Amino acid sequence: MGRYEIRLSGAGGQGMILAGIILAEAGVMVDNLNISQSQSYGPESRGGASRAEVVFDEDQIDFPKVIKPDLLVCLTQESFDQYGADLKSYGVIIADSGIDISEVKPEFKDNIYQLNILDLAAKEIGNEISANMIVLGIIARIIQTRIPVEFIKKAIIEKVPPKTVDLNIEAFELGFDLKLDKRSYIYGRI
Amino acid sequence: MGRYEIRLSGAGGQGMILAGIILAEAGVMVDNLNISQSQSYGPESRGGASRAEVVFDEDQIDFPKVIKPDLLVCLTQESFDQYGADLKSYGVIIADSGIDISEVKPEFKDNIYQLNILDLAAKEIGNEISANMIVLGIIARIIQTRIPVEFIKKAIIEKVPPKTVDLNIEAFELGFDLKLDKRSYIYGRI
Amino acid sequence: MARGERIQIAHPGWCKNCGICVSVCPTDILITGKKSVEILDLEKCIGCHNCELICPDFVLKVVANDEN
Amino acid sequence: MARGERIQIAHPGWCKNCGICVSVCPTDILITGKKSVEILDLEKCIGCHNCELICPDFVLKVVANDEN
Amino acid sequence: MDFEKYLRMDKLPHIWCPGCGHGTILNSFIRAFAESDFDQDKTVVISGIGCSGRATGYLNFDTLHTTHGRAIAFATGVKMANPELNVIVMTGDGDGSAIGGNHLIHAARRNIDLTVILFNNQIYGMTGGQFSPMTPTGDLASTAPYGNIDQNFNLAELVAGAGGTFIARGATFDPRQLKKLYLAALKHKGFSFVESLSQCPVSYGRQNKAGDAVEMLKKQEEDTINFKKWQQLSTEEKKLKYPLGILKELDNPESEYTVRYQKIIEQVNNEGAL
Amino acid sequence: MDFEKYLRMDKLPHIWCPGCGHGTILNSFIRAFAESDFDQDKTVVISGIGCSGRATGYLNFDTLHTTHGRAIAFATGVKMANPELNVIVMTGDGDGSAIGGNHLIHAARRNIDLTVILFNNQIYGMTGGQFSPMTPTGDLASTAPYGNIDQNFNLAELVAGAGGTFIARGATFDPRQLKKLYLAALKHKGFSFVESLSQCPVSYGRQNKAGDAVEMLKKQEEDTINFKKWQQLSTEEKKLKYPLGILKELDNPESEYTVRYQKIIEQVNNEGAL
Amino acid sequence: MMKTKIFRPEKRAVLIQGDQAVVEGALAAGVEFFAGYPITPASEIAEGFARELPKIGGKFLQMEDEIAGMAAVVGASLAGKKAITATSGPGFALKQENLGFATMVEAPVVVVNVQRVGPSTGLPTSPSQGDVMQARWGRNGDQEIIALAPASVTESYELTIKAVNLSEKFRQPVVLMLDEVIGHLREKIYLSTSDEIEIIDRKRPAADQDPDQYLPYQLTDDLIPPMADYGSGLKYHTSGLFHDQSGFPDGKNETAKLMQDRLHNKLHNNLDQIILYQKDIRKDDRVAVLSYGSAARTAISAVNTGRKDNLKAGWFKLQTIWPFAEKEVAELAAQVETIIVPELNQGQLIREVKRAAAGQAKVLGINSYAGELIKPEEIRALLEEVL
Amino acid sequence: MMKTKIFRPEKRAVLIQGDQAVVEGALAAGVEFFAGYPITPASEIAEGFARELPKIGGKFLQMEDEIAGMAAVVGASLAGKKAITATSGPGFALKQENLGFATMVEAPVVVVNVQRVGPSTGLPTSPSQGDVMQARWGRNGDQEIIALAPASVTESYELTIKAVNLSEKFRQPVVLMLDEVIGHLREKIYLSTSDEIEIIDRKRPAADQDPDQYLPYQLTDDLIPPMADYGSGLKYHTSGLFHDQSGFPDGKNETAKLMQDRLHNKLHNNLDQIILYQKDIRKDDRVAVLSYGSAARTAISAVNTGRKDNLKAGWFKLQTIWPFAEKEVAELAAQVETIIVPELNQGQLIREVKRAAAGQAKVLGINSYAGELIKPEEIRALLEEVL
Ligand SMILES: Cc1ncc(C[n+]2csc(CCOP(=O)(O)OP(=O)(O)O)c2C)c(N)n1
Ligand SMILES: Cc1ncc(C[n+]2csc(CCOP(=O)(O)OP(=O)(O)O)c2C)c(N)n1
Ligand code: SF4
Ligand code: SF4
Ligand code: SF4
Ligand code: SF4
Ligand code: SF4
Ligand code: SF4
Ligand SMILES: [Mg+2]
Ligand SMILES: [Mg+2]
Repeated sequence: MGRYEIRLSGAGGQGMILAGIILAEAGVMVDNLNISQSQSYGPESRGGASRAEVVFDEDQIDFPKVIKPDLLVCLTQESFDQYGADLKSYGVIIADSGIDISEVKPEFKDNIYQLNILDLAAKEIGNEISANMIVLGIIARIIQTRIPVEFIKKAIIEKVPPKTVDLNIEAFELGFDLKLDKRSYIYGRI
Repeated sequence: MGRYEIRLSGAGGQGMILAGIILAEAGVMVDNLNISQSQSYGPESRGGASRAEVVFDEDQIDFPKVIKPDLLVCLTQESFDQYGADLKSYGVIIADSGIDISEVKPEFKDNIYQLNILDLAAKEIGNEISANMIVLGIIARIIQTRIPVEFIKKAIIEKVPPKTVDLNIEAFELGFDLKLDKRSYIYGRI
Repeated sequence: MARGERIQIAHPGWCKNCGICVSVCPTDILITGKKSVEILDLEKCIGCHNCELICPDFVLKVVANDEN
Repeated sequence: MARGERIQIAHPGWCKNCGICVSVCPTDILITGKKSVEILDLEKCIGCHNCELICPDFVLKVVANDEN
Repeated sequence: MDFEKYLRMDKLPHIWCPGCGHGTILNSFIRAFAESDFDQDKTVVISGIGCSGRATGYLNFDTLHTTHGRAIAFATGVKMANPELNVIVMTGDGDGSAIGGNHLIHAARRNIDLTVILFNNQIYGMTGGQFSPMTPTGDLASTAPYGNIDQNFNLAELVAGAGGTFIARGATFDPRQLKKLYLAALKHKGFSFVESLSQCPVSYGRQNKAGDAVEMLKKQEEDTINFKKWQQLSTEEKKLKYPLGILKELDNPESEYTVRYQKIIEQVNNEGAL
Repeated sequence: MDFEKYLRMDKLPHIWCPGCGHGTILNSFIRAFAESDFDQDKTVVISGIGCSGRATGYLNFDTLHTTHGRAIAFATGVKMANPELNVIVMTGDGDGSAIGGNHLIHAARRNIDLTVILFNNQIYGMTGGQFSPMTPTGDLASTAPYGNIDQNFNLAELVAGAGGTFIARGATFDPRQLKKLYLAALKHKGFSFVESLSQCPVSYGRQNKAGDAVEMLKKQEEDTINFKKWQQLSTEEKKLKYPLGILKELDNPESEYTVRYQKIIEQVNNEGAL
Repeated sequence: MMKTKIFRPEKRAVLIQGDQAVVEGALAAGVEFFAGYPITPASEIAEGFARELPKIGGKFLQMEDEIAGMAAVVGASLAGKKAITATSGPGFALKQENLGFATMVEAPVVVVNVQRVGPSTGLPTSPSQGDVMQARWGRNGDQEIIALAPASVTESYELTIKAVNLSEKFRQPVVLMLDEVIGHLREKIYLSTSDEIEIIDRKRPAADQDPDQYLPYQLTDDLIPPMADYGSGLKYHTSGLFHDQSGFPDGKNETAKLMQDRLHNKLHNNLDQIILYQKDIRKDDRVAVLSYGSAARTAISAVNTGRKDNLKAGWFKLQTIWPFAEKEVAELAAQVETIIVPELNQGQLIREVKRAAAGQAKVLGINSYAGELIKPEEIRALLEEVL
Repeated sequence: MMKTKIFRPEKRAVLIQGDQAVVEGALAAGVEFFAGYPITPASEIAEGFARELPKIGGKFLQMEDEIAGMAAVVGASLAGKKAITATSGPGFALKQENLGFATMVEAPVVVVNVQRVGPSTGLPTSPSQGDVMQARWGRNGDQEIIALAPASVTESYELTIKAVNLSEKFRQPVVLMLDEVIGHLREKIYLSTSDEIEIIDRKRPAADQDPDQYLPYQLTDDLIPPMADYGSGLKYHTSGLFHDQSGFPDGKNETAKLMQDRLHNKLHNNLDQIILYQKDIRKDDRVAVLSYGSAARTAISAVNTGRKDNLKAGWFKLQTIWPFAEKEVAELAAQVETIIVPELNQGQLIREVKRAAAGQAKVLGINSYAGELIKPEEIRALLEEVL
């Protein structure tokens, strides 16, 4: 238990902010869990990198933004380059397979996990913008001891347009089922 | 020598402010004499009492307004009632004859001098608004050791509308010739 | 403009002697006085309200004859 | 609209793929592509400038044939 | 007329100069109000800063003397907060058309039910005779010592261009018409605007050697013409005279702003009920 | 055309959204400028805040990106300080007609030689889709979730009512006309104003389900009509269409503000010489 | 009149942004009127009111500019409604003249300023606490303002209610100073039920008040004159000029003096009700981190983690930044050796802290003024340095 | 370009008001542009420029409001002219947003504020020093302003010249804070001859500056970038957003930080040139009366007459009120036991004095805030009390 920090990073339009909000909404459903969710607006209001953060804790959340993430998601090279060096020692990086992670800090070599998120979204779901739901699925598995999976599903259902619920849940499940367990510490200290 | 303070008070429209400015302009012509001239704007911009002040000194003038007048002119009852109690012990009050001065402070009884300024203006000059020039004449005589009479005349000529110069000078002379000498201390400590 | 109505200097203290009423009186019975407006000949007033309506200082009032 | 002039994707990097040029081309030779506009058949371009003038992103330029 | 009811008698005489037209405007206004059906207790009069701004101090209503140029914006808040109130704005030509010009055109655009009476003495009276957006070109002003080069607004056209639905112009030389215009403006449901030509014998008159109030009123009469007659003039002649009267009147109470807002409230609450 | 000369190439691509009409306005503007006789080095372009305000950043002139709504006031200072400069203002419908409305009408009144290009996308684009004084009644906006009850300005009428001497309206669907209008506006000696209809597929379009830029342009074409043709319509029909073209043009260079001021300078100095 | 139009039967956890929490708080406190002009990062407040107010029959007005927005809320307040406006720095500058007017006519209104980095347009989407002094001194003249600064979404909600209440209680404009981080941050908060909320309505004249005797600026014992709604038949005058008890200006210096003093004292006699703060200073703490708004989040985080390593540090969080908590800070300065003041500006409230400390404690600033939050480690570093 | 258009062959004594002295000073310093909006008690300044500027081919503009007036002078400044505007408190509030813009784009302009009593419309024809803090803090964001406060008509003249010079030298708006008394007071003053006046013109790029290399916000050693007139062919961009050396905004925090620091340091590295004061403190003086503007006239009067009765008192008069003379006041506090600060407000600059004194000396205020000058006897009484 304790403070847990998630940073979701990608390009504008990849839905990272929505994913952050959904995680936070799910957290709200957990009794006595505090949530702070924020996002960065880039220098310009349009385009560029996009970043969402979720912090949760049973205690009061003092500093509301991520200090050092427990869990970092990077969907683009740019976001990996920018944020990939900042992680708790026992933290987890989920990076899209398209990213060149060769420059990862040596101490994080074992914390990083590459998944073909964007590809799966495009091919399995047939829709690149469901990448964020796959990400949510991955995260849901990692944090399930803190935020029940159903809450996240419920939050998805509430937040996405009614017509797209099925597709989104499908993507979520896909993410959830992705095997992460080959390195068990991947769950970090959730 | 030293600091000398004049306060001119009357009703709006009696030209007290112009008189103050003329005195100050005359003072400017005296080498090494410093001048501060100010006026009060009543609570409303129009009507009511009007007050002009002139301070001169060979030294620097620190406080620019009258602290306690050496010379106080009152043309109306209202102005007398308001300002008549504030005077240096050796100061002079010039009050129009129309004013009831019975309530004057006992210690100023001997400092006050009543002259029929408004009447003279109306009757001798045929113009009530030349009262201010009569006042200037009276003052000119009092302060002539500090500001030469010609300077005041010169200032009048510069400041009044060209067409009215003669009339104004006439009024000035009339004021200048009014006898004040029956009590010699009237000149105060100019 | 009933003949039974005539002008009244209802608030003489407010008059500023501007002369506007004088200029609009069709019967020329108003004049500016020493300090304020004066009525030359009340009898001639036709109660036309001209002066009352234009006076900027609410000085004048056309009233029934018996009020005057 | 000299036949000796044809469209050029002068600044492909600036194209935002909005499709406006596509909609104003009288010869239907422009299409939105994967990331940016594409020319289907340059030969058919009549150099009418429609697309160049309306493109909000300064991407297109009608140039002399020999510049293309 | 028992005008005392509408005046704060203990505040009179007012501070305006002898012959100031602003008093005549006030005089005409209270007579118009007396003829209207409005409740004195439910009427708010709001002014800005200027000699004209002082009007509210003499009127026996709820009165609000605001900051320079902003009276209409305050009035918009009052009216929207409580549409049952009858809200009147008294503003100067400087107050209403210089610093306050934006609020004027936006209130006209919204067609909010305010009655705006603009005291146009063609000068900044209170501050001592600087030119205003209504000072005619060529006139002298303390900030135009060589003659004003600014071109003045035609306020009726400006407010019409902004969407105002009732626009009139009156003048102090004809208080009977002024009263009628105010009454019509009060009754109009929507934004109404009455430009009221006023004489300022002091801040405007002295600099421009315009004579006393009486002379200025005579000039006013010469410079103006009834709107109906004006319409029959040639284009050239039209430029030489200010038309007086109701210049525009569009009766469409449904388009009034508070009415429109009320509909939104109803719509939202009905939807909620569904 | 060698438009590169007028653009800051290193600042492109611009930050405007795909299909944003503001880019087309800029495109038309530089072509108009290229056809004019003005010196690029003696031209200053001034904008306010908004998506439209970003225009100056891409233009290779002396450019000034000011505060929200005040571009015209800054421009007035620039022009008066140095009348040899050719001064152009680029403003949004919010920037120029909401917060900046007063400066617009006063510049028009003075008839100062500015060329004002107003990017009218009928919305506050930059801040995310709040309604502007140009948003049509009934449209949705983030601050009008139940439909906008405000009535929009007819800016051409407003500026005409204020005294503007050159007034035109163009639209991004017809960049050829836009260019012509800008050129005529640039050449006009006096205050010139070109309302430029622009599409905002993001902040306006999304909320109003207006489709993409292409659809919005189609709608624009439907809603507009050439001014000459519009004049022949009945009063009722007129209300349904926005006329495009030069709507008002009064050629009187002598009445331009800096020219008038110059005369005062000469007059004062000649008097001094007497 | 109903005390509140919002009926909320049960406490409810929601995830909302600080800006939205302001809307919720205002509605809970009985606000029925908003007028303003959009600006980042405060636009969400306007949008929230545009959505919510019609539901309760309230009014949302988007005005032509911030000046008009400020004027309109004062008008609405005088017409009897609880009214609020919201803006950010550049717009706050435009509101100042009429904010001064509100002080002068004693109109209860709330002005929200969601701060971004200035000066000028600055960095519109980045957080700042750069308008702290502007809130106090942005107008001509001396008059005090009440300003509250929430440090969380929950506080945004609670302090909005407080702000409305204080404004009503003291017939006084109240400024609520968020910053971009708090405004846009989403946090889980609990919306109170209707009966949990204390709601204060302005003191109004008695129903049988004789109109001829009504003094809208009466010198009452508590220095707060009862305020009549426009249209209630009392027909009174209000002016931005100094005025006497009747509301009429007379231009006399004595009148102005009386009014200046009353305006000052009505707040300063009640500082205990106005000055809100929280603190955790232990007897043996040698350093206190004094902060407000989003910087307080960093400060408390740094202190709490520092304490785990036995740093003798405590924290003091101001919720009311104006009037400044002179007495409390002077006491603090007497108690600790060093006061650290982290601010998202070049050092604004620290000036007040230094003045109040009057040399009794060392006062050190940590400042971030280019759009980034201060990080806990920065404060930690300084804590270690001074301890 | 001529250094100055005013040619005055001999020193000349004249009787003029403080407001007129501002006009004379500005013309002497090379000002060619005024834009503003009338307001008591500053209207005479506008009127003076309306009369004088056309004579030298300069421009006088009466704008639609104060906001526009401020914008226009910044525009004129960028077009290469020395420009000035004048107002009083309520109008000063309206100018703040664009004053912040001027700071941000580093446009040299002078803003005159002839103070009257606030808040709000207040007492329009009575003197005050109530806008001292507004001058420093009226805007969003931190940026420093230079503010000078003349205490006499002569100083109004001289400090106007200084204000123009400082603004040109530092590419920085400068505020000149008169008050109603000084503005309307007529005093005899000597107008300098042309060659007595030092005139500073802004640093411009070299005539052969390569347009492609021109950086309008270059990080030069002195931190003051050379400024090109519009129309000089260098075609540069200027924005109220934080910008890099090229003038273009990039929204990066580092860029903002760099700029914030440069703006701060270009003044703070040169405080010796900016902070002007006069003093007469004798070794054995135990009390100092620290003052500025019209209050200084009272202060000096009280000290000078007090000394005749052997009071151990001295005076310290600030001509520059912002940036505040921290160092000098700290030194003063170390030297005397008590500092008395008379102000025509409820105590504004005294807050700075207290902060700078940091407990080293007792700091006492004498305050008049209802439209009257402080009288010498009031200070005298306090002097006697503390001595
Ligand atoms: C913000 C602000 N700017 C300027 C002023 C000064 N001021 C007061 S009244 C006024 C002009 C008044 O002119 P107008 O509105 O025409 O009214 P009039 O006095 O002519 O009736 C001005 C400029 C002010 N009080 N506040
Ligand atoms: C004083 C001030 N108020 C508000 C804002 C916020 N703001 C920035 S741009 C804008 C609206 C822009 O709309 P528009 O002028 O129509 O331009 P567009 O983005 O649509 O091109 C607003 C309200 C600001 N920057 N400054
Ligand atoms: S119009 Fe009125 S104020 Fe003027 S003179 Fe006649 S009664 Fe007196
Ligand atoms: S009512 Fe008519 S006739 Fe009688 S005094 Fe007045 S204007 Fe003259
Ligand atoms: S109009 Fe321009 S930006 Fe749009 S698709 Fe065509 S080339 Fe690309
Ligand atoms: S120039 Fe004309 S024909 Fe050629 S691509 Fe463009 S629109 Fe089509
Ligand atoms: S200055 Fe002019 S407008 Fe003001 S009260 Fe006097 S006459 Fe009337
Ligand atoms: S938000 Fe609208 S106006 Fe702004 S850039 Fe995008 S499309 Fe253009
Ligand atoms: Mg006027
Ligand atoms: Mg827009």
